[in-house]
Amino acid sequence: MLAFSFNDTLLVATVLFSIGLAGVLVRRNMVFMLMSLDIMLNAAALVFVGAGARWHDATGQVMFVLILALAAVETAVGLAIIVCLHARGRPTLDADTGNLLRG
Amino acid sequence: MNPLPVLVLLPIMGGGLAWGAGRMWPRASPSMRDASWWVVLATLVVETLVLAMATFSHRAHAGPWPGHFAMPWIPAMGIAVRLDMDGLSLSLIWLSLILCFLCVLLATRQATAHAGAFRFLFLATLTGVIGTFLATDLFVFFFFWELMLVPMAGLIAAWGHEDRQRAAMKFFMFTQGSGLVMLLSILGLVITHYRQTGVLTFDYFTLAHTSLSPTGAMLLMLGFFIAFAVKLPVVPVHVWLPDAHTQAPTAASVLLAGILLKTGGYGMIRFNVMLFPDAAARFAPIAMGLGVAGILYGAWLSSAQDDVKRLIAYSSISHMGFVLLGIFAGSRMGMLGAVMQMLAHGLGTAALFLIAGAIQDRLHTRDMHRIGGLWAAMPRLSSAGLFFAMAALGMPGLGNFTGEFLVLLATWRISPLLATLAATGLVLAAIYALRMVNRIFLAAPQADTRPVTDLPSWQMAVFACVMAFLVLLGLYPQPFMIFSAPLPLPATAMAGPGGTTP
Amino acid sequence: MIGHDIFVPAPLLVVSIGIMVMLAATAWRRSVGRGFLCATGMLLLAITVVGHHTGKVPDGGDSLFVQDRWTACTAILIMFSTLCIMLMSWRDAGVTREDEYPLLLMLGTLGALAMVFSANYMPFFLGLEILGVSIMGLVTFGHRAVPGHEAAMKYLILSGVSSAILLFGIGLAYGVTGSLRFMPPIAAGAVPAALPVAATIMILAGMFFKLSAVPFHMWLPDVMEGAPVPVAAFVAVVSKIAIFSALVRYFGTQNQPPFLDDILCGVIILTIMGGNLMALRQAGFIRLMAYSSIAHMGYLLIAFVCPGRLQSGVVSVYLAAYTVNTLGVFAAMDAFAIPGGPDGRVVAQWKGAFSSRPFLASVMSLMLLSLAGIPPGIGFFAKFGIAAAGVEHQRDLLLCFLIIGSIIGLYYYLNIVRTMMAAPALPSVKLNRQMRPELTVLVIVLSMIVVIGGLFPARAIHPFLPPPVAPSGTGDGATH
Amino acid sequence: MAEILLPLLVLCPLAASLVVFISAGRMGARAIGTVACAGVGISAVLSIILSVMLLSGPVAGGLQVTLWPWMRVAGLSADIAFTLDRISMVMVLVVTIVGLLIHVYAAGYMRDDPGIARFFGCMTLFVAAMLVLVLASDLLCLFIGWEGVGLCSYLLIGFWYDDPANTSAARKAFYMTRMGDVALLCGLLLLACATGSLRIGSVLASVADGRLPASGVNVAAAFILVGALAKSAQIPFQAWLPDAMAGPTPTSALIHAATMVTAGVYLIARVHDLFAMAAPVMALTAVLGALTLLMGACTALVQSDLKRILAWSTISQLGYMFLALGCGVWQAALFHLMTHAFFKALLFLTAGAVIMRAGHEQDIFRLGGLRRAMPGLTAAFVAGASALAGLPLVTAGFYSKEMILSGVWHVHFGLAREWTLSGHPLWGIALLGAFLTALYIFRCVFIVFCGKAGTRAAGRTSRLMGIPLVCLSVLSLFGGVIEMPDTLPSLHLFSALLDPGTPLSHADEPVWLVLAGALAPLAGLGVAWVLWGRPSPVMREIPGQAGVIRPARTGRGMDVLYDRVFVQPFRLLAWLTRLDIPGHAITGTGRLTRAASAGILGVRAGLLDMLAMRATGTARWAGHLPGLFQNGRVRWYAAWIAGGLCAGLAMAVLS
Repeated sequence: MLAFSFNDTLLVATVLFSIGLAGVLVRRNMVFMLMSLDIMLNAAALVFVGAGARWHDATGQVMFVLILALAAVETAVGLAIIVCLHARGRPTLDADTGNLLRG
Repeated sequence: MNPLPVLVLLPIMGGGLAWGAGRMWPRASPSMRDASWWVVLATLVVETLVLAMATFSHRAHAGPWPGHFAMPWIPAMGIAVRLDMDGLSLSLIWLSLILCFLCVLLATRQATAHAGAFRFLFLATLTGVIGTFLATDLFVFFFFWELMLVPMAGLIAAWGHEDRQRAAMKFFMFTQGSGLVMLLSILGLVITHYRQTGVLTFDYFTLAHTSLSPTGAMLLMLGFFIAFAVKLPVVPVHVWLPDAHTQAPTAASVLLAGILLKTGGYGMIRFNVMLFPDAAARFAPIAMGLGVAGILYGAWLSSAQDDVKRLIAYSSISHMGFVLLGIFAGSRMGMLGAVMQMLAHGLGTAALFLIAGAIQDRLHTRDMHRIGGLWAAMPRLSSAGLFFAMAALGMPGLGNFTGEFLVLLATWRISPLLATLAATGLVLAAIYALRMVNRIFLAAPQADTRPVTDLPSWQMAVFACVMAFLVLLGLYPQPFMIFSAPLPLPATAMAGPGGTTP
Repeated sequence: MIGHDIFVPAPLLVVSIGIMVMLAATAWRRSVGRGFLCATGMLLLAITVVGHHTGKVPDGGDSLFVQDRWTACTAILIMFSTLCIMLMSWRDAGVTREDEYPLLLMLGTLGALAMVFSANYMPFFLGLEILGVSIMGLVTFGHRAVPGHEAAMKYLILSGVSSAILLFGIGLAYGVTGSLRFMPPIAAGAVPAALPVAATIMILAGMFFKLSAVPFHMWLPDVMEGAPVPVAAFVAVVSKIAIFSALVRYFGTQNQPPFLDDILCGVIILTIMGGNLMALRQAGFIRLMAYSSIAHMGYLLIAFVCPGRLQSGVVSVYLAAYTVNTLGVFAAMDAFAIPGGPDGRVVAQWKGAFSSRPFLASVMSLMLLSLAGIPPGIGFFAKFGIAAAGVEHQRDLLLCFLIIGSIIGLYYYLNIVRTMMAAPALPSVKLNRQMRPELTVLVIVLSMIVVIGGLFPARAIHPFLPPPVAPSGTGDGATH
Repeated sequence: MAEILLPLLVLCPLAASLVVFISAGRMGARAIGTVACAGVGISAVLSIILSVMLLSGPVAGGLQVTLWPWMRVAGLSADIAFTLDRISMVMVLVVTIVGLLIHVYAAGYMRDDPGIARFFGCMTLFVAAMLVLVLASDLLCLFIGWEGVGLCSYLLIGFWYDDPANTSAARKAFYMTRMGDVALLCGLLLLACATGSLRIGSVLASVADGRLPASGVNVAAAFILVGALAKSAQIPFQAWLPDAMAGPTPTSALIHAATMVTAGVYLIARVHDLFAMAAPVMALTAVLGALTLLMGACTALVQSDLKRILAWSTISQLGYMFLALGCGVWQAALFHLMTHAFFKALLFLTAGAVIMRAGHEQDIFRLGGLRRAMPGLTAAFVAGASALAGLPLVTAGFYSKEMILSGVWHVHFGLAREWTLSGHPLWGIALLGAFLTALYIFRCVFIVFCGKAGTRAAGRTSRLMGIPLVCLSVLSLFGGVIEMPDTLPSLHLFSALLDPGTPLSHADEPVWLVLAGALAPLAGLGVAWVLWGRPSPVMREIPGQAGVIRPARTGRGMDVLYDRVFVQPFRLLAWLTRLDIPGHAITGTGRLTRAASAGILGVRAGLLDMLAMRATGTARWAGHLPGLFQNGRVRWYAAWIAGGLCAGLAMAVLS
């Protein structure tokens, strides 16, 4: 019947999630951080799809579409902010430089 | 019209009027009294009339004690504005009013900047104090206990002397922090009562007979004790007092020494000894030890001071040690001694602070080295100072001695060793009192002192009244003792242990 | 799963329609004033209809939204705060002529309301994201461009991570229970026991990020410092109320699952101590308010972990007190700002405020004293309630930290009052510039609420005393 | 009738004092003098009237007046009450009459002093306080008078407050008497606890019927004894009286000779029933009295300041009284107290006049040869000196000292079961004391009035100051006749007056006892004449350095003999008294407490600094705490979120 059980999808999703999290923590370039953020969101979406399959319920699919929309919004706003930062005198994409807000 | 709520609210309303008057008609000329001063005086006069009415009117009403007033405030939590008045709170309110009159009459010169605001905070403190003395609902008591600090801290912080900010901060932090510990005790008592009887109430009389386990009772009693010990002050937690008294303006230090310390004593009588009688009895040895330590430590440090106000501040720590001793001596005589000591100390120390304030106004210094002998220049001020110094060292025939003797006698019954130690405190008292007299009154006048004016005759008359009152308190204390004895908890509503009278 | 006649609480509907109208108007002709007017009108309408809803209340309990007194109370608080923030930002938003500002504010309020009314993961998550994204937009407004954008960037990444964690948790919960109902997942059938626990922890982590509990609080100070004053108020007040009401809704009024107990205690203690200790060293007023709001969230969580007779009343009073006080502080700070002169964001600028600007200084000290929990203000009764709830549950450890925290809090609040009382740096000429009228009105109203709330808390409790009924209506709720 | 007069007795001086204080600047010196003398005069007249009423009235009881209830509390009932019985009558008479004379003298002596109002205010206040002390029938009321006199003595010793030495002497006096007062207070507390009320009658009654255990009686008596010792400047507390001479001379006469210092003696006499039951305390009193007697006499022998000689002589005479009290003959003690009041007041007043006339010179070696310049004063001084020395038959001092000596001889202390201390050794010391007393007072007489002329004397003693001297001389010479020893015609008027119950006559007293008592002073006079009186005196002390004696002139026989017999022991004695062990002990403890307090304050300050330093330390550490947490880097924040999540998961899953 189903090739994969829920646990397997869960396993893949967790691995994907930790890759995304590691990406956010390790990479310094803001664009790459956005990309790894996207990976994490997709991992979460994968869990929903797996769960939906397990319960034979369409909600999983609906949530997946919702999460895709959210990921798109995140990336769009993120890139917009990066462009504004670049325009307002912070040329590098490095997340750690030029920190004004601290302490 | 029940006089009690009027007693509580009148001062703060008067204060508001004074503030308005202060802003509307700022001081016309330095000598002339400005409008807000007259408003304050009027408020105090009306307050005295209301208090007289409350003292001598015997109306039948539900409350167990002479004065009673109850109005629901937060029914959801079982909190109601319950005000009750018995002899003890009545006498302490009379003391507060007398001291306020003294402040208004004698210590008005330096409150020039924002006189209206100064007088508002002054009367707000009075409201807080009268509320504390009257409240018999634990929440309302806690409300006034915390409310009383804000105006006093404001007075010290805004009109104090050179290091006023730090002193006000220390004063506020100490008292507020210990207040929170008391809050936990109040809530613990209320919740245990709620669990036992299913009734959520903060009323003092119904809470008086919740049956508590010994350790539970001791814990709750300690919570209360810490808050009142900080206020009394008791030795280990007295650190805020010298700074607060030294840096406060004269009127504020009179209020602080005269009344705010008494709220600590009043609290201990009402909420430690009468609410948890057996826990207090078990705690008595430690408390009395602390009392004696306070007496000796206060007197000893007081004799090593060079600043006049700091000396008087430490001396009040020593006197309050007697009050602690008396309260926990467990007998009616000890309690009466403590009450008498509070009344006498209130008058004596307030007068000393007024004199120290007068000296500081004239010579702009509190350092005893730079003040030098004042007898030649200001015989009236110096003779008043000498008299009140004698009262401070416990000269028999004056108020302090009556209190101290009764306390010592009650302590002697418990343990002669403690009483002897406390009695040696009297020798130390002589040392600091006479050291002060010989440094600023009976001493060779300073070479460079500018010509200073002595006390005007009407101010000396006010001091004379206070002196007469102290002598009356010393030689004929019987009516005062009967009048201001704390009434035991009402027997009717009291299933639990009775009051403190053996 | 979704019934044909959609049950939607009225305020949500009104706000969304309002936003549509504003969007359409923007397309026609840009005008900030009209934007604000429309937003304010819409909010007032929403407040009036907060009790009603459209469609039939579904009985099966699997509806998207829920309506009871708790949602009414929090919704009113949210809309009232947004009104105040609109009033605050009326003048400088007009200057920059960007009319997206009122729009984003309304979007944020919509997101918050969605979270309050949600009884299902989906609307909750949607509300969370809408609020998040609108805050990102709002933060970049104001004349301080670079810090604004940096704050927005930080908020974006961190809220992205936390949303991912939250989603993963919801996914697990869905995987375990099979339904998106907004309640802690209970292991049904052959599911390894660790899964529901992990799901709850991850959801809680996502929520605590938004609530800025300590391990997840890092974003709040930076975002609030980067944002203009009204937006900082918005972040500190509206998002906190929304997420807290969702938290209360999520766990209902019965006790939390046992495994959470020591985690929650740990978080609370860390939040109280972290918030207070960090606030001690702050020179910036807004950063200090950020840390103080973290500490207040810690106190609020104490009441949250002590369900019982007192809890519902206490929690609503504390929320109301926190909202009014924080709004008051930010309103006073905003009123203090002189275009071109000191902008009130650094504590040192307030030196000698009592002599140069007595009215503002007294309002600010009243608010700070109330935040510190001192009688005349409503904060006193709020803290009293928290202690009462704590004592009722014998949470001695938490109570001790409550006391230590409030003593430290006393210090840094009074430090500000002390600097205001000190002698003014510049000669104390009374700067009698005319304060913006609407701000004066706002400040006076807020002070009145604080003092009246403090003196007559019964009024404050009674109407806002909805027992937070569990979504399924099974929880017993507060007795009265 | 008596109910009005008795309180009036106290009120008059009190009223005079208030009037003088309040008038402060406005009244002239003469007016102030008259008001003060009037106040004390009225009370003197009243006391005489009351005494007559008492003697003519019923013998027992005495006049009892309760003014008002002072403290009526469960467990204590004390009230302000006065009684005039035989003992207090004697004291009242002494206080008022001697007080009046001294006030009259002081009116002249202090006329040109600017602070005369304050002086007379304090003096009349003192007389009022002393009367309260003497008349009080309630021990607590007595305590009011007890502390009141202490306060007045403080104010009067430090009267000339410009000189810090005076004020420190005043403070020293008050501190020492205050220590005694605290001990007395503890005694009162003990008695009040045991008996519930402090009325003297009821206290003695309940002690008699055994309400107080034996140990309690001893402790109470010991406390009261310490109080009395401090007030009367006996052995451990004697350092303050010589310094108290810094006050004006009338003060020294009234307070530090006649009345205040004898308050201790009066108190013990009042509660002698209590002391009678505490044998060890009685023995202690006697021994301390004897020691003080001897020490006082020896120190007076080597003093060079006229007033200090008289101060030490007061201490030694008080030693006699304590010796008598210790031996149970309290009547003798009171009789000696009365006579001592007369001749000591006389000596002080004359000394004051002499000093005033000699330009305020107090060193006896610089005065010298004033016999010719002021014959009247010399006669008065010689009268007083002979009364002090107790020259037989002609002076009052002889009779009172004789009464004490016979009382001491007959006493037996039953201390422990088998160990009894008989009175004989004490009698020996007393006799030696009598000899030394005569020696030092006549040394003073010969040096000041005989010998070559020292400073020039100016002016005349005014008549106002003369009258009291004459009265006092008469009293000190003929005052003693009312109490004769048995060998002489046995006349026991005084002891009959005091205590009609117990007759004091010892029929079997050996005759040589009275002779010894008479010969000792004469011997002292002779030796004094040899050493200082005759034209080429043996002892030539260098003026200015007390007790330093020039070596004998040539090695001729008589001088070598005198040198070895008198000069060497004298020099030893001078060295011994300079040791002044108790004095050093007290200054030592003073220095010790100051050092301790300085040390403790230093530690406290150090502690506070360390605390402050640590606080700044933590503040600095907390300063860069934000760097650790809040360093503004996004990835660091994300790491914290991830870390928090993992910790939560770990705790939940593992626990």
